[in-house]
Amino acid sequence: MSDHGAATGTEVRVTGATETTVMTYAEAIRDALTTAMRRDERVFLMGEDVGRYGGAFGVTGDLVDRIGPDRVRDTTISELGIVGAGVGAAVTGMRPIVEIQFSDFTAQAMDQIANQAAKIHFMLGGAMQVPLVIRAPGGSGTGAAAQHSQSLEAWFAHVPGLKVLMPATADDAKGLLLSAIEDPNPVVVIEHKLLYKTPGQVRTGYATTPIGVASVRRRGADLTIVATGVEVSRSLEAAERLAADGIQATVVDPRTLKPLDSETIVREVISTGRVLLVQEAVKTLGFMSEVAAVIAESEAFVHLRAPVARLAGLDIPIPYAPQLERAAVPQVEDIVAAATRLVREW
Amino acid sequence: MSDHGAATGTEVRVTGATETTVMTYAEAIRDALTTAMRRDERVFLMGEDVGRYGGAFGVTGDLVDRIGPDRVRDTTISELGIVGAGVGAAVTGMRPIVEIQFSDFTAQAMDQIANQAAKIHFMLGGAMQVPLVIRAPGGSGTGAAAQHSQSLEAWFAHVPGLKVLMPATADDAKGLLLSAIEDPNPVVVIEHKLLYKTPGQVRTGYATTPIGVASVRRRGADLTIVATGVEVSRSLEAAERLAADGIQATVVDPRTLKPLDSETIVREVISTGRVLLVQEAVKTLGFMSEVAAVIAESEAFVHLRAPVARLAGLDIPIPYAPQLERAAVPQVEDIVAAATRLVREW
Amino acid sequence: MDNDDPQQFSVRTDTGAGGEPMTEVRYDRASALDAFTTMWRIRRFEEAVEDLYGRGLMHGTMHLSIGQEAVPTGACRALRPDDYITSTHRGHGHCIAKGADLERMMAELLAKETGYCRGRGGSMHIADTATGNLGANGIVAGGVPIATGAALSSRMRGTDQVTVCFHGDGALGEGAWHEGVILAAMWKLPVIFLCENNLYGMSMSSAKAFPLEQLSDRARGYGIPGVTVDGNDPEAVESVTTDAVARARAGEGPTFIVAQTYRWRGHSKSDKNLYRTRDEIEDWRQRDPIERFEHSILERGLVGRADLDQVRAGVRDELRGAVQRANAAPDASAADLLSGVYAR
Amino acid sequence: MDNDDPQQFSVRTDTGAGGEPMTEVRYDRASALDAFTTMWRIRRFEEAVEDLYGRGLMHGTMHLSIGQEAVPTGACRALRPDDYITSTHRGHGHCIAKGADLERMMAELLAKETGYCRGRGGSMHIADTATGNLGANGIVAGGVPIATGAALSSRMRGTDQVTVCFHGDGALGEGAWHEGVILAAMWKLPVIFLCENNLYGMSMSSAKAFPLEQLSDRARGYGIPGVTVDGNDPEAVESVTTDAVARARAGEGPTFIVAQTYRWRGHSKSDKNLYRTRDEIEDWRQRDPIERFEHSILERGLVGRADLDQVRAGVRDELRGAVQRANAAPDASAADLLSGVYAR
Ligand SMILES: Cc1ncc(C[n+]2csc(CCOP(=O)(O)OP(=O)(O)O)c2C)c(N)n1
Ligand SMILES: Cc1ncc(C[n+]2csc(CCOP(=O)(O)OP(=O)(O)O)c2C)c(N)n1
Ligand SMILES: [Mg+2]
Ligand SMILES: [Mg+2]
Repeated sequence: MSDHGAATGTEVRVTGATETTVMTYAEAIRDALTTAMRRDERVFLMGEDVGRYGGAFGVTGDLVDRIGPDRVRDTTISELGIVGAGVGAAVTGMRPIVEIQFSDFTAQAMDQIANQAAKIHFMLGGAMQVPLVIRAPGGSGTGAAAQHSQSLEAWFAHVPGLKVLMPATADDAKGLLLSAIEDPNPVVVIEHKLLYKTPGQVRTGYATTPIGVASVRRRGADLTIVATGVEVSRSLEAAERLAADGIQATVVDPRTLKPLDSETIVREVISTGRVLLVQEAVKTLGFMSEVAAVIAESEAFVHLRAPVARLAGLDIPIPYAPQLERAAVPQVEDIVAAATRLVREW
Repeated sequence: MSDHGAATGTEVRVTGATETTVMTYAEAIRDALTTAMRRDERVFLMGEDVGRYGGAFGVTGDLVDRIGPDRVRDTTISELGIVGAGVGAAVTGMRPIVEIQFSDFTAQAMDQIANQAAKIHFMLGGAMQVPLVIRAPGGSGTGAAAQHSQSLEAWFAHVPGLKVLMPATADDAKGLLLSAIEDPNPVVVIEHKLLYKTPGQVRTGYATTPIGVASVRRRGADLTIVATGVEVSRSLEAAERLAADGIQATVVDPRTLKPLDSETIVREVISTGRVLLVQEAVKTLGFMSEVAAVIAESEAFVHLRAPVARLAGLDIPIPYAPQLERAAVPQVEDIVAAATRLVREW
Repeated sequence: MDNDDPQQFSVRTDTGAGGEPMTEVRYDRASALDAFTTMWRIRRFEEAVEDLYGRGLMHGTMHLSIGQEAVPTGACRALRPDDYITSTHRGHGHCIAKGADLERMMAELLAKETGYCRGRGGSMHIADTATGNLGANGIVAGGVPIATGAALSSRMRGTDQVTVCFHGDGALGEGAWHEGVILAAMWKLPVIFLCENNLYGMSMSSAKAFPLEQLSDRARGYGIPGVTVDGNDPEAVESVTTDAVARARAGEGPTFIVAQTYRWRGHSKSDKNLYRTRDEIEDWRQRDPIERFEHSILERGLVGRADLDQVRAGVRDELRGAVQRANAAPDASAADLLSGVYAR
Repeated sequence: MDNDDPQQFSVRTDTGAGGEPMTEVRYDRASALDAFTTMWRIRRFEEAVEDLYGRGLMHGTMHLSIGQEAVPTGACRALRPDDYITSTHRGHGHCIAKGADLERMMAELLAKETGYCRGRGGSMHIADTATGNLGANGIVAGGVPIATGAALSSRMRGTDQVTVCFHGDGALGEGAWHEGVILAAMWKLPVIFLCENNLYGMSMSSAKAFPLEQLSDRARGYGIPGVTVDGNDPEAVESVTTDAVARARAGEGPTFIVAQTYRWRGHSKSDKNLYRTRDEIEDWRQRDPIERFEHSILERGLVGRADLDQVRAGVRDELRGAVQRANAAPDASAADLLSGVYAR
């Protein structure tokens, strides 16, 4: 019953070495940082407690011992200042990486991110480049409540001039970060707190993941799930459960929110005729609103056998209580239920 | 050829007095401010140069002479500080209105807007309210370039806890502002620079426009245009031209981006079967992405005879050169062309 | 107190445009017992939280103020019930000192419907409108402009309420701190910026971060008085706060107070204490604000050992009851999650 | 200079931790001619812009620096070509003083493809990488942390470049200013924060906004030296900047310089000058930095009237040519609007 002939999509091939080793998402980021800093002396990292403390989530760990405090640079609690310092360093020949402890605190730095970093290249008619990377963990699930749990990637994806990456696996955490550091533009990398300890096969050496290429993580004929961040693994788990129930799902991970690989998404939607969009962020104007719009505008329109379905965080601040926090964002069982409904009802 | 039977929609009835007088959009805002401050002594305004200077766009004008410098309060250049002061005043019994000179500078205040004002009520389990109004002009067309011309309403509409209003007429500029001041929640009112000098019939006295109710500005059987801000009048003008060409358009102005009157929008889309979404903001993740998603998810899905069409600002920072600035956002002729294509091709 | 590092040394110095210290608070028996009780309630509350958290019975993250009890105790004693405070991520002490109910606090931390925030806020967002606590804040310096706004509001409403804005030394790095203080200084608002200088913003040493002789010198850039005080001495804290409150109520504007203190525990549970030495921690444990105060009031004959034992027993029972009742309360309900976002 | 308002009085005072003033720049003939030429180029450029704008031949908004010419002139003369500056919305003077090409500036303002930003940026975003101008900025204080970053970059790249961060007095209200200065002070970076104190941030009087004896007292809160200088005297500005540059290159960290000056025109075209008096404006016109300088160098016999006439004639021709050629250049092209957003 599915037009599954179109399943010729890019099972995206990563560049670089193919030897792999198992490490966690956090270790993979540290590996990328180490690799990049050893390879290019213009690269340095700054942020609150990234040095001796090892980072609020332990991502930098002992990096300061290996690279030194000059390039693994502790700052005062000044998000606007450090992003701005990153902009200034970037336009004068360095390759700064700024760590923001929680992506919620990018709110403090929004002027330097959106009004400065993002616009300088265009606004100056190309006279300058801003090769700046901003790393910030997003997402809920740690009981840190409303000011430490947001998924704000849509803010950045709404700003022309920024690239926005959202790695969902350890290998992409490394590969996308390396690509971000290489990129001559400001790149915001939204990491996920709950993934930091998740292990995965990670390519060794200087192994980049291209920006702007979605990954089809799984193929099935009945519906296409598009998911980001922590919802990718939840969707894959849901897909396994659905398969046990006779429903076959394709799972697409855009990886890069901006620039968006809409070609792959549209193709994969056409191939099943049903689409479920899953994000942790609040529903209204989250990233999947854009994906829904892109699909609704595209040639997929005539192939859709069901309305576009979004499964997203509730439009509420993230609550503290664990059971409420869990209820606020899509869990595996929610994905299973939504997918089942979509396939059974349409 | 159109299912025009459904045209029973709310030609929304405004509350309050029905006597009207002609004034500009800026004068209507000043009228609302004066009315509210005379009516409720808890109401006050603060912002940069709102006093003697009369406001960067002259909106406050001589208000300080009529109300006094205590309640028409000049501040230092400290957007974060003044929004924060607004939050503090709001939770302790005042009804502050904060003017931000250009909506671009809300970037400076994003923490107080999104992390504080928006969340306090929910986060405290209802123990406090934040009756704060933030007024900020958005939009391009004044040659002020990339840092003074953005349309950032989508950032706010993505934040649960905020209400977001975008008046497109002088009467709504007054009526929505009065409703915002009355509202016990933080409300962001995005005004439009190009509209400040546009005159219109404005209801006299304490005449509010309800939050959360879209306005159907015009009815036609062939397509439904949904537009915000300055694009409302452009769409109405385009509709006139289209009519001359035999194409009849409905024009819906949501007025309130959050909470969104999706019922009216969906109904009006169903009634014509074609929808063109017009916004000045950059396309990616602008407000119309959400409207597109809402439509694609809704029962309108089965009534759509054409894909959803978005006409939006280019995904670029606003350029300085007048011809480039014009090219960056939808003009009347662009709307005419897009609508014509939509109707002729589908 | 033999350390001559200016960041650690506890001195009282007016450095800004303000006058000489005027008030020298010396407790009588009632005040001594009251201050002791408050400090003890804070200490025992934090220890109970630490215990619950350590046993996996509490969720999220915790920022404990053990070692810093004298600051909120002294400061809040200088306030009236209708005065305001804004608090921080390390806010349990402020909350208790301003008069909050331990059971409702505990219920909040245990994510109960009976908690101050109905389980929606947790440790970092507890507020108590009844006692003028405008709320903890998960954002470093987030409360600073809010405090300025509260003070503006009191002024405009014609009350003589004062607002104390608690914040850490790390908060001095934030633009929010700057902007909040600037507006308050310009408008001479009745607000006190009270820095709990525990020497570190997470792992960043404030002595390194801010190249000042003492942190209170920061006030010089704003044209407001700055004063440094021994933050481990509730009487000293109350003295300077009393002066600042008097200035504020008299319309003379804000004061910046730096209370020198120390947090005994790590910043939060992720802290491995790599950025400070065991010796330093030990040193400051020797200056335990509670023990010192205990000795002092015993020595001065204000109270007897039995009084203190009675306080301790009372607090123990109070806390035990609070934990028990909080535990027994219903979990935060998901029923009105969506409808709770907007006020009506 | 008979005004005893501290905000207007022009004094040179080291208020912070820095040393005594060391350098007393006194121009020779070549320097005098150079400084005069720069000031005159700025003045005439601004007047040309005002004229074009007034005649509807220029788009957008304009912030003119007429009356403030001595500040960028003196400051940039203390810099090397490879030193950096960051500039502001009122940035034409900085740009010219650092060595930009008038034709390309004019072309930018006229929205031409040959402009510095290819017509995409306009007045508020002109940058000139060739002369180390990292750009005007439409955001008040937006350039402050960027300047800190440029200085950090020089340090890390092992050059001894210095960055001068121009900003207005109104910028002192912004958190960005605070955070940029804090990081620079902590890391002792080679950056100079140079405040052009023209007494107002738009309509807000800085004397009212910041209750300080003088604005340079602000430096005291950051542990860096602060100095006030007559901003209408290029030699005085060059003197203090030279000291600050020497400190910066020697690794001694940032300096805060407040140059007292005045803008003759309104803030921008929307300004009705309601917040200041005619007398005040007239007063400051009497202290015209160019006229004063002219008298001084004539009196000191460094130049003759003919020299100055020659400079004026040269600048007139240069500007006339710049405007003509800029006008003749092709309009900014929409061809690559979309492809210009990202660098490749
Ligand atoms: C804007 C912001 N940046 C960073 C953090 C993460 N953070 C939480 S507490 C803290 C240290 C605060 O130090 P200080 O103000 O001295 O307070 P203390 O923890 O010492 O009581 C940091 C960096 C935050 N919560 N908010
Ligand atoms: C963040 C921000 N807030 C407000 C403005 C609007 N604005 C532009 S210039 C200006 C006044 C700046 O005053 P000052 O720094 O003293 O510079 P001056 O104009 O006097 O040269 C204001 C308020 C802005 N551009 N950016
Ligand atoms: Mg601290
Ligand atoms: Mg100024």
